Amino acid sequence: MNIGTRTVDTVTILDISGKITIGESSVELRNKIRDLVKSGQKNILLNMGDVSYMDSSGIGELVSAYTNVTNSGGKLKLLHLTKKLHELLAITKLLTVFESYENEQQALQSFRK
Amino acid sequence: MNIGTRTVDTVTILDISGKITIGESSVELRNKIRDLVKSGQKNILLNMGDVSYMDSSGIGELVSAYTNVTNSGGKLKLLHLTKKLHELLAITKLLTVFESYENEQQALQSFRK
Amino acid sequence: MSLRANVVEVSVESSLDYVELIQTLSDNITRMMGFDADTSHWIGMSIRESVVNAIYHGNKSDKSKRVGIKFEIYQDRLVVNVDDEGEGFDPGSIPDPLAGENLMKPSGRGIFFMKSFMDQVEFLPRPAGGTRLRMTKRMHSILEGEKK
Amino acid sequence: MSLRANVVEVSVESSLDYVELIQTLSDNITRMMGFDADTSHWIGMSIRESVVNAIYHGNKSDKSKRVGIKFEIYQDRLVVNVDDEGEGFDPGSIPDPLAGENLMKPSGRGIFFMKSFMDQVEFLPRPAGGTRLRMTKRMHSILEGEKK
Ligand SMILES: Nc1ncnc2c1ncn2[C@@H]1O[C@H](COP(=O)(O)OP(=O)(O)O)[C@@H](O)[C@H]1O
Ligand SMILES: Nc1ncnc2c1ncn2[C@@H]1O[C@H](COP(=O)(O)OP(=O)(O)O)[C@@H](O)[C@H]1O
Repeated sequence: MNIGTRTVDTVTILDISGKITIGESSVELRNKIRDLVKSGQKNILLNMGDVSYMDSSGIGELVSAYTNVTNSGGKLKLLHLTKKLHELLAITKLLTVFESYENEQQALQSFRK
Repeated sequence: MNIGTRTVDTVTILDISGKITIGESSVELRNKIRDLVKSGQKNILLNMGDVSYMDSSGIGELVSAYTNVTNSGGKLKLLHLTKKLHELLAITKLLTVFESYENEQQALQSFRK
Repeated sequence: MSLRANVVEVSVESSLDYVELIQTLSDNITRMMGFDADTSHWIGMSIRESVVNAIYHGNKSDKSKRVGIKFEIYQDRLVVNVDDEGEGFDPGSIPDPLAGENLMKPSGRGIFFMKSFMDQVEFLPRPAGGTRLRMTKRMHSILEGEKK
Repeated sequence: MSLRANVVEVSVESSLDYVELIQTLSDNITRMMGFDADTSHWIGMSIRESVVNAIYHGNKSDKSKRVGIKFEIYQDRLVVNVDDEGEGFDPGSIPDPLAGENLMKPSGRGIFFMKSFMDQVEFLPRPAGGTRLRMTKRMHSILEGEKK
């Protein structure tokens, strides 16, 4: 897995590519989110477009990230769900939990409200 | 395996790509050579640059092709040996049997002599 | 293809090192059998989840214990057995990940995924101890009517 | 890694359909073990040749007969057994493909390739009949001195 970090206005965008699965990649994402929360970042957008594979641990990391950011008063949203991630979130009833966008501009605007 | 056919001057160039291994691909190459020999083609150049995989059957087909073309009074030469094919021909002592070229122009010229 | 199953068996120590290999193997087998790319993906993921469970929950990462994976390849279906040397467990006692109180838990979705993507999932106690997870995926199951 | 080998076993009918799967499996295992890409290629090719021999020469393409492939994965080497249910043969009687009279033969190079690319190749008669081909490839064998 690889995580690129961009900042647009007040939003930190994480461009994630590769696999988010049990083991290293899950831990890496967890640490990244923890660091952002620690440094006071409130608005986090995870770009999932290049995520090639997720397992139940990966889904678990998304849930943890959401909880972590929300509990510290921030917002975590998703961008560019792949068809497979969409399906996993749908069957686990998490699609209603996560705010997600197909368009980066719209996602960024949503944080301004 | 895929075989593209080009003719330059008196030379038929077969651009082979993919695998030449036991089964279909070996048979396909064999039939192609047989048809060219039947139709009176004397000068045949096999472009091996895009051959991704060969096994002992593939090497056997090259030998059969060589014998077939030579016995009918023609010439069969090789172009763009991959590193792996070079190694297989070297250890089987076939490198001295096959005339081979790294450069298409030079290969074509060699048929003119 | 003969009626006797073609069999691919893997026996490895309890380490995540082999999970990728097993999933790639699964992908190769299912594509060779003629499952479409999406179905192959979900089968592979189900197998991945079951192997991870066998390593962590079954064998508790004890490297002296093994995980056995057996692919039985039939003309009309794939049957996969995943065996561990753990203490077994009661599959009936597993919390429902869709229940409100579990929805935001970071774990507990593995077996749910297996059940979602495979046609049949059984947990069988092994005589020697441990669990055998037996999963079946039929081909063209959509054409054959309702999924069980 | 434990001293006990990790084992991947495959048992399939005598059909070329499985040759690609077995070779892909070999590639995945050898890359996971840390062999470089070229070495992995040659190991995979040796295994391919041996499986093709087991199908054609051993089992004579009789689909009721099986080919068994067993990968034993050790820290310092890979051992591969390829079993058929044929009539066995005398490896000493095989013509040398480098001999002048054989150089232009269209076949007879499979075992030669196995011997060229693996560190050890043994043909063992199986008690139940048929042949077990046992091949070993050590890791970093160049560093350990002369190849046997
Ligand atoms: N092979 C196994 N041996 C023992 N317990 C198991 C095994 N597989 C699953 N379990 C139990 O079932 C629970 C649910 O598993 P699962 O749905 O995969 O979610 P998770 O692994 O995220 O907890 C596990 O937490 C564990 O208690
Ligand atoms: N598993 C086997 N059972 C019986 N005979 C075999 C087996 N493997 C190889 N042979 C014999 O050894 C010969 C040489 O095999 P090989 O070097 O692979 O070349 P090829 O398969 O092209 O003939 C075969 O032609 C066959 O007679």
